[in-house]
Amino acid sequence: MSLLRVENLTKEFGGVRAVADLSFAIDRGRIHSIIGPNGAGKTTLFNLITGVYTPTAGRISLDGHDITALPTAARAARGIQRTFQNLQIFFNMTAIENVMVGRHLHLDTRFLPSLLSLPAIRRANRSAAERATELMRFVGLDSWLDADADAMPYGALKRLEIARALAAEPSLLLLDEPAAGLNPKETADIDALIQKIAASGTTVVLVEHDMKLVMGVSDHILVLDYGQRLAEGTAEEVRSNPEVVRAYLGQAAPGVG
Amino acid sequence: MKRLPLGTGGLLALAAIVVFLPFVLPNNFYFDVAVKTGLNAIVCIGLNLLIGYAGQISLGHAGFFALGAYSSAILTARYGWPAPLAMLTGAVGVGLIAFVVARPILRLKGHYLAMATLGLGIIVAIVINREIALTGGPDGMTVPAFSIGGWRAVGAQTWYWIVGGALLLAVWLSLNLIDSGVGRALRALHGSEVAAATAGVDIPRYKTLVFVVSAVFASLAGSLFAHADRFLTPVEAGFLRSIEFVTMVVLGGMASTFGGVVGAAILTVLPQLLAGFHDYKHLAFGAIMIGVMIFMPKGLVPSLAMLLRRRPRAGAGP
Amino acid sequence: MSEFLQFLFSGIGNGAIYALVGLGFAIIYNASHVINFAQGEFVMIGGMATVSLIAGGIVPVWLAMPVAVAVAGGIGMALEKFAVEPAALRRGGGASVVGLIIITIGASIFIRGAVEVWLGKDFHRLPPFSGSEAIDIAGAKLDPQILWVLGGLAAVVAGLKWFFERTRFGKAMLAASHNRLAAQLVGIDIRRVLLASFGLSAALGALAGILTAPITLTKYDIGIMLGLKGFCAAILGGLGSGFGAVLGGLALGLAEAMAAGYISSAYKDAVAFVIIVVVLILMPGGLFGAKSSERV
Amino acid sequence: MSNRLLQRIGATAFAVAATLGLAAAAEAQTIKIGSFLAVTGPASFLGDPEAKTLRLYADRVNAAGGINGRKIEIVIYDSGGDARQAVTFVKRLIEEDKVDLIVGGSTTGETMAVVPLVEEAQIPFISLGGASVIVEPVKKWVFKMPHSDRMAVEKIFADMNKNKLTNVAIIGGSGAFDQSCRKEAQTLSAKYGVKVVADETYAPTDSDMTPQLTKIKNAAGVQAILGCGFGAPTSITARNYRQLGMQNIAFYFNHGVGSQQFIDGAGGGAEGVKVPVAALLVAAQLADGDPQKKIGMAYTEAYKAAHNQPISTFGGHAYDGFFVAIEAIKRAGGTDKAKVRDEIEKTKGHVGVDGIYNMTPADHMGLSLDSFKMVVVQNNTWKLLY
Repeated sequence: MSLLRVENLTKEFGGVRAVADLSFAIDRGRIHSIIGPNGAGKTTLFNLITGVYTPTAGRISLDGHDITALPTAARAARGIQRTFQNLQIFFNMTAIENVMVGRHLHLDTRFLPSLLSLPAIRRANRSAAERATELMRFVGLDSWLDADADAMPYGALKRLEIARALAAEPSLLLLDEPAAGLNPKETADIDALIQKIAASGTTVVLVEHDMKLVMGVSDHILVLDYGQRLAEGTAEEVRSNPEVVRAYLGQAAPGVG
Repeated sequence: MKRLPLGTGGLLALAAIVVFLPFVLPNNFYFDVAVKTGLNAIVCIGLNLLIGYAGQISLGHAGFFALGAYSSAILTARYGWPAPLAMLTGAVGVGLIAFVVARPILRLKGHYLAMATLGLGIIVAIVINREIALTGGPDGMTVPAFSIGGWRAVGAQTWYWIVGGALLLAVWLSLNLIDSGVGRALRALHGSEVAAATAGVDIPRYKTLVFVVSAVFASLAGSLFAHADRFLTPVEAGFLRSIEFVTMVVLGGMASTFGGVVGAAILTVLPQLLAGFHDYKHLAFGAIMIGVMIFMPKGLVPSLAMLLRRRPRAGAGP
Repeated sequence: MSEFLQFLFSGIGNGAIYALVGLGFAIIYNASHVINFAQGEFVMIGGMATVSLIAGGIVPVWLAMPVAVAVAGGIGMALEKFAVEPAALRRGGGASVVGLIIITIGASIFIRGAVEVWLGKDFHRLPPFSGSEAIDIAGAKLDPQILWVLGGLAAVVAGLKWFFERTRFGKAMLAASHNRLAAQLVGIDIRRVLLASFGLSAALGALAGILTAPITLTKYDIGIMLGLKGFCAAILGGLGSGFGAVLGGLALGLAEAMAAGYISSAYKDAVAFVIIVVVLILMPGGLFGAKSSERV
Repeated sequence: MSNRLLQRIGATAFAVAATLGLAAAAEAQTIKIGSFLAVTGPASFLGDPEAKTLRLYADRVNAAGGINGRKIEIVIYDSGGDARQAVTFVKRLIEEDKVDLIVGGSTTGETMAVVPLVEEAQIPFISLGGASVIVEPVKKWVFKMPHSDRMAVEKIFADMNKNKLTNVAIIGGSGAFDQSCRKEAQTLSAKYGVKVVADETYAPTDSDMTPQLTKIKNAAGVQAILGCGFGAPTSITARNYRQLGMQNIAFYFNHGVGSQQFIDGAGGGAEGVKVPVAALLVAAQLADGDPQKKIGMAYTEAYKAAHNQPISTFGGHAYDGFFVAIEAIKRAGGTDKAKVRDEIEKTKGHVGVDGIYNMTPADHMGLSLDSFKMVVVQNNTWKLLY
């Protein structure tokens, strides 16, 4: 059974269909990519899957359960995590606290014990901090453990978002342009990180403009254009699809971010 | 975590101030000012959770403060309830009201949220002004002494210790909450609602929670205020009182528990200092509000703390 | 019938005042995304300055009104220059809503305090422009000054329409309100736009204060409630919509008058706030506000 | 947050306390009169002239050498008309400034709020508030100067009886002063055979009373209107009354409108309005033999000269309060609080601008109904009727 199934999904903004009658499925345990020209509806799709937007029509199911009507937080509880194209960092907190928020679903958040700082809460706090530290090391942020988030450079913040998402131990991780704005060295690091994450058993879905990265890591690619499915398959199949080539010729050639 | 020992240190320092301040207060008038400072500080600690930490706005918290105060006053004076029960009933009632209005209101953002809370506060003030049979109207009403069993809490010095204890308790609770998963969730929804929701934070639940908590803090402080001063007027519910609370929070420092305390102390003592200036006091008060916001937008405590820490910081945000 | 008409006149008269104050909120909000809580004080300055100029014999009577409007405009610009701008522009677009609210409320307390000290605490009245003999319409009495207020409101609305649609600077202000960054890129000086918006809405407020002083009288502390009601009008109309603010103001005035007439005059003041809270809960964007969706 | 920071805050608190403490260590030789008045806020029309009057006459007495060789020091705090602020300032007057007696409390609300404090501290207190509740029942340390609002309503109802007007409508604000007048009117109506047939309220910030007046106009059989209030709303009410063409209904106001401002603000609307006021307002029109004429005119001139403002009856309350206190201190031969209190209570035949005071242990106000004068607005000025 597929992990994520999207059926006849449609989203309209004032008459404009950003996603139009789209259906596809994401299998467990692989790296998937969603590509397409600007305005193809990729980020809108992520917003629909995570519940930031409510679809105009259609159905989204995770593990066979219909999640179309669930709010974002409830979807997170079912194992969906994401990062953002425009960074959504908690700039009012330290780096490690950002990651600790990612642990939210695994914490004891009962109000009264928290207010009284009961031993159980303090224990949970400590273990959350430990886990957050591990994750920051995992994504390569060892040197930023004590930093305030607003003092960190862009590249580090992109990793911080990934660490925060991983802290929730997701079954499905959506990465929205993880390599955008990064230099080749940083992009290569992200490439390795994505593979490491996938290897640990998390299903990764990538929206990305960097075709070298996409073609290199993806087991499966979905191509969108005007909110509709243009093509689907392995890197090789997509690259040789004449429709995809035509769609991309309209703007820059594939491979340019 | 680094914050915990710092918070504990601050709490101990505050406790020391509470214990040693009486040795330098020359007479009961100063004790009275200290009591008011403490009660305002408790409101500010709660309000700071809402404004400073969770990033919401309330221009109507004087309404909750006054509801707590008048609940205590009316239930004890008109119905003869025991003071602790009246205080508790007030807090529960205010909590319920806050709970009911929180969800629809906290969907609003920015100026719309400001207007809605402002409107609520003013409605409370108008009702208190008009329901003269119950509240005494604009003339105010006298409040019986706070008593448990045979013991009556009267006199500025007695109240100094009661309020001092309550303040330390409030600071301790606030520090606990902030340093828990709940507190981080609140700060997260300030930083980015969508990211917080993605991390699994139930946004409406947490907004409601913090609104209710801050309202109950205000209500309890209001109840104590009513009994400490033994006299209550609708001015306590007014728009300017709400603004005063918010200004205390911002002046002392947003997202800083001790900031709320410092802001409350300054803005409670300041009018007493300005009392001698008569006609010019409004002029001076307005100028101070503007000046602080321009030159110390982050508030006193965070600005000073930053100077002391000298931690390198990049520009705020992208 | 005559009773209803009487309430209607009362409501329109008050509503026109709220509309003028609300319009001031809308202009400033559009240009700067600042809610100027000192807006009500400009209404007060308009009335008090005119009264003082006439009483002091400083300028001839016919000149007192334009001078008072200019004085208010100048104070508005000073407020922007010395209080709002240092806070609003320093942190780019990240100026905190609460901080700006406190600054403009501080300014309103300051202005009120200054007038209290220099012009006194008494209330004053300007002579009506065309006598105070009421006009009889179907048994209801209409204060002729209300016609002046309505005429003023119409003139202001027409003038603003012309200014924002026809003049270069007006168009620049409008552009800046839609997209500040883009406006800056095409060479519009944001500081000048902000300055002008405060000056303009302060002058509008003062005009409202002068037109209404014969009806409502004027005093150093009338600005507080007027400011709050004007804010209600602006929010009711959907922040930033001038047209909405005018409709919102008239709607509030009418609702108040009808409530005072038919329900309870004791709770008249609460009407505006009950309406605003209910509207915000049911229609979070105000009655005429565009729905904005969040972009991630 | 750090300990150092908190220490600094503590140090600042010490410094503030020390500064305030120094101010308190004033000369013990002066006679200290404390006062809390509504100098600003909605009741500033009361507190402002009261404060000016207290200062004016303290300076005059000091210039003339003081009382028994001791200078007078006046300490005035602005309560803004808020009773709770008044409580704070009275604590400050008693605890910090250690005043010898208190003359103040512009409003009834402020006064009633501080009565328990004053009684507990056993300090003489002469209130400038209006309501009869201040001295009924008698409180040992509390006195009051102005006529009671009950007396104003009685005077008005008596006048209505004389003119055979029985059906009265009340219009007044939501403030304390207005509400007290309204309550007295309801209570006294039976005694004078008057029927209250309508009762309308406006907010202190209202700027148009036509809805309320329209309802009164359309209520059946209204013969007279009783206005309860003060300040701008009263002028607006009078103006709207005229615009609605209601002159066939008699219009009375209580004593809250005792100033020229009311007439000017109404823009002709006040013509024919009757008001019971203190003799002070019409001092010049009093008969030459009237003992109040000389003192009233002297005060009027002195106040005008000092502030270039017309007098109001409210400043007159402070004038009377000040001199009742001074005379009592003179008679007591010092500022012993108990002696001063006793002497205030023994005030007999004291001619003030509000009337002639005759206090007794049972009457801590000492004015009679005839010290109120009924006046009518004629040609934009007050005209004495009787």
